Amino acid sequence: MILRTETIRPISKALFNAFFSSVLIIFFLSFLVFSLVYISPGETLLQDYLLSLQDNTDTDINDADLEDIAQANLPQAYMSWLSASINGNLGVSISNGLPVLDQVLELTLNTLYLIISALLIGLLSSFPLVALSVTNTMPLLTRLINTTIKLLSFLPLFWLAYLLIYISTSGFDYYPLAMNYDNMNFSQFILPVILLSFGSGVLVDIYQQLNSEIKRVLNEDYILCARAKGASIFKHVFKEGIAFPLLNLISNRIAYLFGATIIVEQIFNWPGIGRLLWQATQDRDIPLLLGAVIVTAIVIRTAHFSAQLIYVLINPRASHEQDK
Amino acid sequence: MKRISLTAVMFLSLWSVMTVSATTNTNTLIYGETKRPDTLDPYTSNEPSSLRLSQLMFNGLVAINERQEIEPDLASSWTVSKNQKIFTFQLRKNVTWHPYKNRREAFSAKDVIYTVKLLQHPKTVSARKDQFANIFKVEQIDDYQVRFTLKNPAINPIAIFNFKVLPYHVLKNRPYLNKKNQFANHPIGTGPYIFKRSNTNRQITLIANDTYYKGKPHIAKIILKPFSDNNIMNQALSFNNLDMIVSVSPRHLSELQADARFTLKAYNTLSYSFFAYNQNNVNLRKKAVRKAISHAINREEMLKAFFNNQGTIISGPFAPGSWAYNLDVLPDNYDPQKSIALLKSLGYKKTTNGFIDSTGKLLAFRLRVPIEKNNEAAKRVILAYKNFLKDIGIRVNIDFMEREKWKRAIFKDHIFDITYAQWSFDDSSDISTLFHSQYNMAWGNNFISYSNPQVDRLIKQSLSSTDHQEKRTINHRLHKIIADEVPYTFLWSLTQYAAYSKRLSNVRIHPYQFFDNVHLWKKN
Amino acid sequence: MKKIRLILTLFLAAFSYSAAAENKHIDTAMQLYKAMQTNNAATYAIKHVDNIQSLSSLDKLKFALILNNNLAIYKDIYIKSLETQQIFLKSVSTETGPNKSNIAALFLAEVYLLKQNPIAARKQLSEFEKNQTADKTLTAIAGIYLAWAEKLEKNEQAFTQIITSLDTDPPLISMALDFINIMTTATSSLNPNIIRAAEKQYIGTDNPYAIRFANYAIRIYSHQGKLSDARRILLSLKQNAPSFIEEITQFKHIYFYEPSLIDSVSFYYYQSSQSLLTSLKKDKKYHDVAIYYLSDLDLIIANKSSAKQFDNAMLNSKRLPKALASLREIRQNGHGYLLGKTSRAHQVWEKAVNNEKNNPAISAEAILMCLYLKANCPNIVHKARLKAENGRSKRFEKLNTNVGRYFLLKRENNKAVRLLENALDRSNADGLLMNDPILLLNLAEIYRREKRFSESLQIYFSLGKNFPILRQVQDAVQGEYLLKQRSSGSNSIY
Amino acid sequence: MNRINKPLPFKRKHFILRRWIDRLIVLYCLVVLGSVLTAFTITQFNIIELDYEAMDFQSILTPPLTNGHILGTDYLGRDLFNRLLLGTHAYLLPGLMAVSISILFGALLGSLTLFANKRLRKVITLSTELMQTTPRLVILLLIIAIFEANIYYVMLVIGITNIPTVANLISHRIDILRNKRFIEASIANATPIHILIFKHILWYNCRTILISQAALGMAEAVLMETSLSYLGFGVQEPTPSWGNMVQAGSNYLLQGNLWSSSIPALAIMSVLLAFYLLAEVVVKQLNKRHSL
Repeated sequence: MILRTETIRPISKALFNAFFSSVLIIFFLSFLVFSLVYISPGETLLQDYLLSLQDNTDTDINDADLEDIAQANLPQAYMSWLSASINGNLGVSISNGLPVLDQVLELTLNTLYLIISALLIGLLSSFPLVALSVTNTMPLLTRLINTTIKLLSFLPLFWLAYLLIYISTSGFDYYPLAMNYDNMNFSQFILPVILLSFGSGVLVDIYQQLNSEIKRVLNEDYILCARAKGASIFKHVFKEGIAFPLLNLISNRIAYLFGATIIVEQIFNWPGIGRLLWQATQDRDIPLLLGAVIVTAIVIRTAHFSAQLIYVLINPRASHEQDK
Repeated sequence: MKRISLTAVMFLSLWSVMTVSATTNTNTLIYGETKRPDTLDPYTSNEPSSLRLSQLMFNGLVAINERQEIEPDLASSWTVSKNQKIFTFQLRKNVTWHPYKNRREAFSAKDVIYTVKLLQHPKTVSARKDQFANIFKVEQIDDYQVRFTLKNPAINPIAIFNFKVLPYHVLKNRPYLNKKNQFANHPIGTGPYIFKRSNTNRQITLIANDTYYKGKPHIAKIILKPFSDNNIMNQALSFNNLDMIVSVSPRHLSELQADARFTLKAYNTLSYSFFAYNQNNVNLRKKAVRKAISHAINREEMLKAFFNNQGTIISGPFAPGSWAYNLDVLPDNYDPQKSIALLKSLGYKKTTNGFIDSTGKLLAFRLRVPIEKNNEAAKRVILAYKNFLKDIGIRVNIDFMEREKWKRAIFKDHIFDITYAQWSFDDSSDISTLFHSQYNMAWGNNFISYSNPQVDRLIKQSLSSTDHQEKRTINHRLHKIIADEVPYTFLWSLTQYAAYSKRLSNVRIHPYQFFDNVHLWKKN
Repeated sequence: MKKIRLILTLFLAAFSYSAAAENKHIDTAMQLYKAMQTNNAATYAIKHVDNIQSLSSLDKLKFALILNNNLAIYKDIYIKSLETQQIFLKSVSTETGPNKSNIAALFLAEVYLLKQNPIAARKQLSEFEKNQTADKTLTAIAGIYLAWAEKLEKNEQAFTQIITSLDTDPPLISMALDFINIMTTATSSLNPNIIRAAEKQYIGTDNPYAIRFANYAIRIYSHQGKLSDARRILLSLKQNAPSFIEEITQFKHIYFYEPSLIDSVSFYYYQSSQSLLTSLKKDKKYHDVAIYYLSDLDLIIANKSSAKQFDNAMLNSKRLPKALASLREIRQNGHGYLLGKTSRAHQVWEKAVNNEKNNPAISAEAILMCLYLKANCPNIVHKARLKAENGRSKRFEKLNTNVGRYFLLKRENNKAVRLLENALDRSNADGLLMNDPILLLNLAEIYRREKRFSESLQIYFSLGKNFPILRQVQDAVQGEYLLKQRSSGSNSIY
Repeated sequence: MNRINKPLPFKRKHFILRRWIDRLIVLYCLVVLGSVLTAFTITQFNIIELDYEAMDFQSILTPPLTNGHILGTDYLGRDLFNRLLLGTHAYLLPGLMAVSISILFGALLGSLTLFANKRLRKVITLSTELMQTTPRLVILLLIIAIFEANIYYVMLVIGITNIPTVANLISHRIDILRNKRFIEASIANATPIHILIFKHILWYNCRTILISQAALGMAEAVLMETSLSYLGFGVQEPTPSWGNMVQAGSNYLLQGNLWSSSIPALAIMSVLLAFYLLAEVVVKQLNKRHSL
């Protein structure tokens, strides 16, 4: 009993801290972004934005209301936005008049499919490379592969995409374009996912992290001890060499991947949040853009938080370390 | 390892769920656009993509088909008074609106009258308000009869009644129409297709209207798929992800023509590209400056290098395919020496940096254009233009803007010196809104603030004329005057091509509205 | 077999040898011709080559080739012009009200006369008389046209009656009289010196009847074999100028054109090509080729009188280049058809189309015969159509064009559109004008008939740059378009 | 950490190889970055007059070494070589601006943690996390939508968003240094604070961090401009940047015209590689010194 309370308390505390800071960050971010809109040149942006919050489907807005809105100061305006958005009302898109939240949530899911698949593919294809490297069988080949995938990640992503399409259409006569809404299938994932995992540096990252961590873990004293004793070392290596770096990587990389999908979705006509962001920028659709930024941030924060959660769960010691 | 395999299994099953839920509906027409429709109703947007959509969802009282014939549409018959001013329409009785709040209301005279009222409201923002300007009054005789009285007799009076009718029961709480109206995004019409949904990327799904009065459409579903990348759109067509592209870029023409699976169809021949000069600019207000610019650019070379000569160079404000084109007016030739001489004669001095005016300021203009990622042909033209002007000593600063911002700057605020755009006309080739000083206002078509009393007079005369030959003569004269005045540098007219798969049959493409008799189209 | 090949090689060698001694003007014209600017090529060559006899044989051949092709195109334009002018003038002449045109009836009558329809022409002429135009020249011409109508109706008596009552003193009137003589009986009796003396009065001045004068003069000179005189006038002729401008009010001007001008100009091409080829015939090496092209000339205008001569001559002309040799039999039977040997001609043409191994160009030639001779060949065309619609490549272009033209002639518009569009190459790096002008002409015509006026006008506009004489067609189509268009005036920017 | 002697993973042969590779890497960085700098100087001071706007309509999209164009031409018939050289302008000054912002403010903020309490550390950590929460490209798009597409705005954003990263690294370093004798000694000696910070901490102990961060910052500037160019918000034509060159060229890639896009793409790759290698080499030096 005593043991249990001792282990659980710090964990929950650490998690609470993490959660609290996440919430804080989201709020702070929203405030920052909102004030950017507020100071933006031209009165229409804010006006359009605040108008979009009001449920004006069937009523008219009169000019007095407009003036009220234009004269609201920053904290007031922010508070009105905040109260609306906490109630799940992120306003209505200027360009197409649909509620922002619905659109953004739907598309974020689409993007997440892409990102998670890319991470998975990166992971799966990095295993043989890591094995090659760790066992040190063919150092030159390893180095060559290492350099190649690294160089790939330095090429402009969209150019690589074009090249990929060019190769796949002219070389293999194969070109699965991104999905229709009601017609999504596996083959449509192939090119964008390959591109995202190879071109945007996910593979390189996973490979390098795993490589160095596994090497480090294998050289740790206790592993050497365990090896000498003939005990199984798999669990340790997995936990420290694979799981931790991966969790670390996911929380570090996910934001970057969201950025990269803006380009990938553009090219493959993928109906995801990235295309939405681009489109909203083109249209200066501030409510949509703001909604997308906030939702993206929440998703990324959630990913961080769950990575932390898993980390703490499989490694209770971590909470103590963090506490220190 | 177990965990990894577990997650892998999870995601694979997710994929398979997605795959299973996919129903490959073969009876769907998917067409690609590069410009997303702004709004979906027939009036608030002036973009061709919105126009095309409204053709799918709405009907007018009469329709003009691609062979220039007036067809009865929502009106089954009509009578005209002797003085061509009073029109009495007998409306169809078997027409219902698309479901609204799960109910299908019947179409009646109320709707027609309300539409006119809505569009004549001063606060309504629409580029098509002109069409209603000549309507003096509209009365309801009974539920299925309306009578229109026109202000003045006109040359094709019946043609204005092709305006799309809006539903009274949906819009009754709204005295006027603008982009912010909910209706602009959830259109309810009487047409062959019902709006189903529009997602954030403006992929728009329409489903067949079972109770369409002309009969149920053959194609069950139409999807508009916007593309942000022209190359990809072309690839999508050739790999059967699309059935139709509404405008093929010149670059892909040869590819598609050589491919036996597709049909290329020309349409919208009445359009042209131009550089427009803001008359509020002190220098551009001088005709000789504009003339000098027009002589400084080599249009033949640009057309050949950028568009494979797939167009014709024009001399005035009409497309060469129009009845109003004055064949005796020739385009300004490429003559940079003449440009320089013209500028010098105005008192500009040539320095090593370029021309300076009497106060010593450099002759420089701000060219504002939208960022068109897809349209690199336009970009080429703009950059070449800048270079041509640089060669004679005029500096042009190109200001690329986001499309919405550009629209606002050009059409609303008129803050620009030069801009580049393209007009597209229907068969009436009506340029009155472009150059009449009355339309020099926010969101008016005369965004260059052009004003010339002679032109104004001729335009008025052309509009009121009921004599065909007289109308032609007047427009030929307008062409001559405007070509001489160069408020725009008229560039060329390019033919637009639609490409569609041979799986589609019975396809008819209207030169201006695009979708014509779409309920008869078939897909095998 | 070896022998034939040897002869062919020798023939080609001779061709390439004489290429060294080319006239540089003909060379330039040939380049224009290859760039599908047939009319510019012809005009250039006519302008720069003063002395036909000084040309080498090969140059003569090239010159004649250009002229032949231009003749074929002008003949086609002529047909289109008659049709469009008729529609346009009809709409103008049926107008009522104070601002109606007084002249339209006269020009419409001319169109009817050219179409050999004297009854309708007479009706229009009486209409014209009713209008009481002040213009004396036009009134006089109306009188002559009335005589023309009588002649077509074979009322010789009435004809002479009108003729004698006419005041033929102004040269233009006597020329008009001679002109209708040529049109009806193919005889010309006017002293060319009268025309020469009058030239100063009309050519190079802003005389309102300059075009009419040029029209008659070219026709009469060419008919009398005075080619250098005809050439002088042709070169000074502005082919896109209207024959008459009627200014009804300040804002209503109507332009009138003469379709017969096209015919006159093409007659000059016919005559000068004939004289070229006749002199070429003397060169033994080119004898057979010359005969081939001479026969081509007469096929284009479907000349029955010379058919017998060419039927025989073509039978014996064996020394032709391979490309022409394969067409010889088809063409020979064209003359046969004119002589009345129709069933044999059909047989030969059908065989040419049926042979799968044949070059599509050969099938195209068979259809061309049907077109030139206005023959009814449904079977042949049916097979050719199947062949044409499946053929996509450039090789099938001619076949598609000709079958399309056939359907156009037979007013089967849907089929014609499909075939002609099939033939069109939209992707050429040098634009639309790199297509065969004949194809473009017919495509524009079919679009006009399908009421796709803007597309039609656009093609005419492009083509008009190379063929200024198309202006009369363009003008008429514009008029028809304005009449038929039903739009309400919307425009959009993008 | 107390380590027992481990068997060396590499043989001596490999060590020599490694050393040579390291030298090669340094050489590579010098050559690439040197040539970029040369290109910049040549064009900046008009040592050679290059026209990046002159169009040659007769040779559009030609491969290298035709019609007197060393690297061929682009879609307007402009010389790719000239544009490649002039394209360095799009990155060098704006990139330096971004880097100097992040380095300057990051270093200052980081070194302040030497005196400040836990709260400043927390702020730095939180702002680092804030930056990790929003993708850089997303922030850029937001800025572009609100203000306008301008390369200096873009660089400003890149600079500001990198501040927390730099500050974080410095503060970590300071944590390690905090207990070192020289700090205690200099505090005891009453060394002026600015000397302590700038000389002892930042210069002696953190310069590798700063240099590597600067290199990475430059790399990011190039990368972002390229991405934005594809989205249409990068440096706008006719001003050349490598990003908009690739973008313009890639329109013709699917038609099989590889040259006009791959040349600037490879240029971008080699420069990015050089920056990353530079950062890596510097960090390696740092680690080497630390392990002693």
